[in-house]
Amino acid sequence: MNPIENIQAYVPTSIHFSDLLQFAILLLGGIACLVFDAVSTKEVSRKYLPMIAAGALVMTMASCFFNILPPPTETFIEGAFRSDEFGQLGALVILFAFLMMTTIMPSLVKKRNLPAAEVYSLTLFAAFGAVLLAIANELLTAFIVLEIMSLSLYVLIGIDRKNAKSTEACFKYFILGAFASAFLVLGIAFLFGATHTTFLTEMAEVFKAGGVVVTEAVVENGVTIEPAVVQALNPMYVFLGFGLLFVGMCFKLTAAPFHMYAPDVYEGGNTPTVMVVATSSKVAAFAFLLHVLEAMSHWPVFTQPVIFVVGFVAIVSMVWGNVAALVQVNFKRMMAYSSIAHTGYMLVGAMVYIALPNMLEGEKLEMAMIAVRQAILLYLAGYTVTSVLSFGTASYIDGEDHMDAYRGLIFRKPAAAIGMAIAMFSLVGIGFTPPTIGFMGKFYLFKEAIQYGFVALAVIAVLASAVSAWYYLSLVVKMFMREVDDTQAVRLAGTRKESVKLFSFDSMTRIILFASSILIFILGVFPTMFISLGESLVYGFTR
Amino acid sequence: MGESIFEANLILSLFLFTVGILGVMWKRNAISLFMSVELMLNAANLAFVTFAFQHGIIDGGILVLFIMTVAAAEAGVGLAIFIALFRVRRHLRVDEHDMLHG
Amino acid sequence: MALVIYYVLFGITVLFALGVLFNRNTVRSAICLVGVMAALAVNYLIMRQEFVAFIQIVVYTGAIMVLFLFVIMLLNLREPEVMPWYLRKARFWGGALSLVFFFTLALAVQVWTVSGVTPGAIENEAFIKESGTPEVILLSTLMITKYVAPFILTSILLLVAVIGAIVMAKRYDEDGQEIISEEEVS
Amino acid sequence: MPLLTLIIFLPMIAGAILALTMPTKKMKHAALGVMIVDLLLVLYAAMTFDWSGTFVTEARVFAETIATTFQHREHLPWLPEFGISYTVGADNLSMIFVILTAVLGIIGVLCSWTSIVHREKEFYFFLLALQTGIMGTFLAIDIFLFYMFWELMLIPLYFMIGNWGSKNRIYATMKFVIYTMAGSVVMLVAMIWMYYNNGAYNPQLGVIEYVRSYSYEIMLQTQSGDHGTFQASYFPFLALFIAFAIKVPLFPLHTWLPDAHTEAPTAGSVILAGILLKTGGYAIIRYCIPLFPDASISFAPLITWLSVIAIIYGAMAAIVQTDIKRLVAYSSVSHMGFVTLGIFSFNPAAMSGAILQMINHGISTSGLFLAVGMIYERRHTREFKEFGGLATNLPIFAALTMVMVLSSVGLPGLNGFLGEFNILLGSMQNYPILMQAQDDASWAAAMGMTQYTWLVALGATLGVIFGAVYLLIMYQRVFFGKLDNEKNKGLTDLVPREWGQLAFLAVAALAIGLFPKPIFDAMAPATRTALEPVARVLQMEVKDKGYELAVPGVVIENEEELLALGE
Repeated sequence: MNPIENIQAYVPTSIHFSDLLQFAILLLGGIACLVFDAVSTKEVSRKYLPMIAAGALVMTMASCFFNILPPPTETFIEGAFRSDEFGQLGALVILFAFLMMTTIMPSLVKKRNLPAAEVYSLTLFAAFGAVLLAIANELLTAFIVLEIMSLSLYVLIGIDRKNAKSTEACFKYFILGAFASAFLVLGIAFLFGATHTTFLTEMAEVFKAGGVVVTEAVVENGVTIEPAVVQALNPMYVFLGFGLLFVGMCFKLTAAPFHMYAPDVYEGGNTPTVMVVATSSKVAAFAFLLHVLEAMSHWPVFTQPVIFVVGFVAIVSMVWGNVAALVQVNFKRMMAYSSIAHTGYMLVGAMVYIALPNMLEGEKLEMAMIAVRQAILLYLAGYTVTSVLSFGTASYIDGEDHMDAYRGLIFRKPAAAIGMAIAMFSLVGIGFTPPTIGFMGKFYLFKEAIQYGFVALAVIAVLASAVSAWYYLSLVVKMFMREVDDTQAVRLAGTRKESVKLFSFDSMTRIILFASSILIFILGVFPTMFISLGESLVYGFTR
Repeated sequence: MGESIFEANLILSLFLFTVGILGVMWKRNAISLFMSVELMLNAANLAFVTFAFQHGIIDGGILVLFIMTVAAAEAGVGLAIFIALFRVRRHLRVDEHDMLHG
Repeated sequence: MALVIYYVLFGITVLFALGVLFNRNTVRSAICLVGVMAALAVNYLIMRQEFVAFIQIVVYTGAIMVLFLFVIMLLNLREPEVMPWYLRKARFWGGALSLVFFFTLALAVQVWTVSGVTPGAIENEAFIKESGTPEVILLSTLMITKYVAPFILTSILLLVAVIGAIVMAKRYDEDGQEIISEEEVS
Repeated sequence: MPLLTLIIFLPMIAGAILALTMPTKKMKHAALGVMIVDLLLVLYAAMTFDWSGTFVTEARVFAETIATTFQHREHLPWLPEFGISYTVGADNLSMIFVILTAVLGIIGVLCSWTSIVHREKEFYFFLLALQTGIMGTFLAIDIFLFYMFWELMLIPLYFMIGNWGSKNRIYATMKFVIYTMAGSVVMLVAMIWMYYNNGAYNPQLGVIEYVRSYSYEIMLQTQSGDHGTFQASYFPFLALFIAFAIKVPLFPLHTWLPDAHTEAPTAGSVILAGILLKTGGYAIIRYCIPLFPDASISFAPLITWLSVIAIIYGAMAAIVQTDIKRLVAYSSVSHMGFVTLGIFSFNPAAMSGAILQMINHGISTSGLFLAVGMIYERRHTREFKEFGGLATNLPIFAALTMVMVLSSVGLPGLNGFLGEFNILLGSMQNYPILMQAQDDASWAAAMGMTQYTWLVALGATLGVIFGAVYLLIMYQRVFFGKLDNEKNKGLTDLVPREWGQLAFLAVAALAIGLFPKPIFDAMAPATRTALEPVARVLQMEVKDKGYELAVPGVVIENEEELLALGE
């Protein structure tokens, strides 16, 4: 059968858009925001749009607790999506940051006079793109949802167009994002050239077989004729494709040495969007990277060089991120470099993930891969919760981003200072701060690395995180141990005095901040709660 | 002629891509920068079509169509961003955009 | 004959690409980009991807590039690039690295394809002739079956792009009200 | 009743509740109350504790799977997938230190009574939380839990030094935290590594059977299969040892200590010197030596030399100080050098000397820090040149400080003497064995570290003499001479709360010095369990060369023969 006949005989099997119903809520919410804005006045829409957006997010999050997506063994919508831990549990993590964003946004919209409808609908569209990217099984679909997410976030970063810094951040984010997209697309092209498909599950089959099976196995007269022609994989195309795709993803993940835009974007962008860029987009991009790696890791030739590359990027990210963060005086820039370092830690997990198929097989391999995915997701969840707490507190107490603005915060807003300190302790992670999610996430991650023999890398990682203690703790020093100095030029954080109505969006912000600081400890002491939630959602029972 | 076109087109694609990278590195005007990115996307399209042609898989054409759409969307947003940037800064010279540094 | 045409085309594409890179005038640079795109369209035609070639002309050359030129004209960006690129060390090394990147890859592609690992070439043309189905029908069939998810999602992407473009490009007064008509930026 | 859990968590939880509910003025009373309740609980635990060591023997004989030597043991699964459990228990070693901690906790509250005037609630909360961390460190017998508590100790101390310290406090606290953390994160890697490589060679099957557990009790039974290689034994030993040695602190890793001690508030210094340094020594005895006997023996020469350098260097550095608190801090380096020297002599006498030395140091150095704190509170300076002749108008203070100084110097009849004497005795006895245990081709031998061992004893003895010199000079400069500084003339003598603390420590010093037997008896089972694995290894190695060594328990019977081996 030639390819043309293949196409003519193509029978669609699984075009059930109901599979994506829970995520379509976000889409409907986004459109509802636009429609509502069109039929109401500015004040009314400013008041109710956040509620619509938050409502859509909460509904989606609630639906994530039910076993809605098909199990990981099945793909859906013609193989374009496949759900695993990152499907529902990852969506929860992603949407958590977006929910926080919608609760902080109203005050920003009011203060900077931003177009409300566009802000909230783009937020929801970005969330939609992110959750779909986390379950994408087809490279082109992944690219398109990545673009949905990215385009929304580009605009949201620069939504305050009267602010030159914000617009400049938006511009830098956009140009580097588009640049990365181009790498991604060429990478996809070469992978397509090598494997003749863009579907990751099919690609995995190709890698397992070591090449493209051109003719099917047929049974003639009781004799099985083996698949006749196996087009050997062209290693050049695979490595070129993977390399370009990896570079593109490194841009999205802000892994060094492709991180140069991150500090500028974090500094210039508005805090809620930066929070989402740092967390949700990273979760989604990591999910996609892991799915690609999973498909490709079945090819033995692939393992060694890619372990080397990913390990190199991980080490560079950890070292560079942490060292550069040491000298920062701007809170958001510091968080940018710290985010680079955190990507580095997670890439250690990704590296273990590639190495697994060469070490284990059968059921053990399955279990080990699930364990590594869970470890990375736990780390991402911890990083998300912690970043939500730190960025959320930063935007809640509303001061300049200069670190000196935080001097003596404990005397002005003790609760905010304690929350920020908890976030900083959790970000330090390993060492010093045991019962926090930051610690447990790193423990899970490095445990996997040590188990499979990457002890030296684990040592580098923990030493890098010991270095990171310096800058996180110096913020704590500023908040707790320095008196307020009247001569300083910065506008202090936490000096805003305004009454907060109960059940307004500001109080919602506080509730989420409080919940995150509690979550940091709960997940820190019982990380298995999170893991087993994922297991029951993904593997517990099938539809 | 398939064989030679195939190779030549892949090399052409890589060449266009490299030119795009160089453009992003060298150009100082935001629009030129973005045009270089478009060039890179075109290079990817060329690679797709070449592979599709070589292996007789029609899917490559579809992928190219989608990528073109994405490029169009990206261009729309990007140019809007440039206009916004121009409004606050009155120019689009990249290396003078240095408010953010640390 | 076809090969000769192809290599002429190859040369034209390369020249136009270099033109994009080295033209200091943004408008000329854009026009060179149009040239590259048109040349690529012809290239697609040679590879018997008529529909893609057509779309390439319509979407890229027709829409995107016009958008570019429109913006360039709108923002009056015809000023030349002032600083010569070769004076900047970072740019020099970046360029050198990129060239190394290109030559390595090109060499690698050459080596791998020549050394017999090339997938067996299947003449696309032959298949199309054989089946008698126009390419457009094949493409559209695939688009609403196998690639239905990207197809649907593309519409959302376009929606996002429209919202984004509007929100970034439209002007607001101090109260955040949209300014419908106003004299152009001086 | 979950006695040990109560002892561990009572201070922190009560502290948190009190900090939220109590009025600021009452916080210190409440904190004192909590500390006293904690001490009472500890004393109850100590009274119901079987000090004789029979528990150990019986457990070894009767237990089928896990030979636990721990009493008041509590066990709760925590993360069972990874073999992590909440297991606490006490043996003789930990009980001794728990009592010390509880006592010094009260002194910590008392000595901050008037010196902490701002943000009192937070201060006492952190003091109580610190108590929790330290108690947990001593009582945890799951190494993951141990790590948790080990790190938990840092946070309160970080805030205590940073908030209530003196001028250079931020630098000191950051240095302290980063230094300690850098060591302990590598320790965690080693612990995870131990978890995955924790197994014993099964001769029947011919394979190493892995036991995935963080439980110390299990690890003690199933040590990693291939000893003496870098991967199996040296890496985890070094990682653990460096983390502990930073806390002790051993010579090249000590630089955080003078800063932290000097800048900390008095309570911080007391707890830091009195207890925190002991966690390092405790952990070496508890984890490094029994779990990695091979590596311990291999690194013993290096560590011994470093200890001697620490003893002499600490003493020399103390001599040149002009700040009293800094002098006491450097004296800590010197004194703790004796501890590591004693531990790595692998000799019951030296080991019990080391444990006693830690207790002594806890008493005498805490006393000295208290004294410095009392002076500082009166004069707000710690420079020598500001003082002189204080004995004339502060007689009680001078007398009590004298006892502390003499205890620290090691005057016979006071506690200090016994510890240092035992260590010197033990280390001199032991050197022939150590040298014999060394493979001739080992790196230690190659570096000449096993030669000139008499220098070790000489150096340590010199350290004792130097110790007498700097402490007595300090005492003489501060208390004797003419009372010529005008500012010192108006100083008042100690109030009962103050001299009560010092007197208590002085009595304790005297009691240990005069009646050491109960303490040595209490320590005996601890030294035995700690040295048993080392003895086993040494015995094997000596046997290979055709000699008999002592039976388990390291009672060396045939000393002449062993001494002859060294020649």
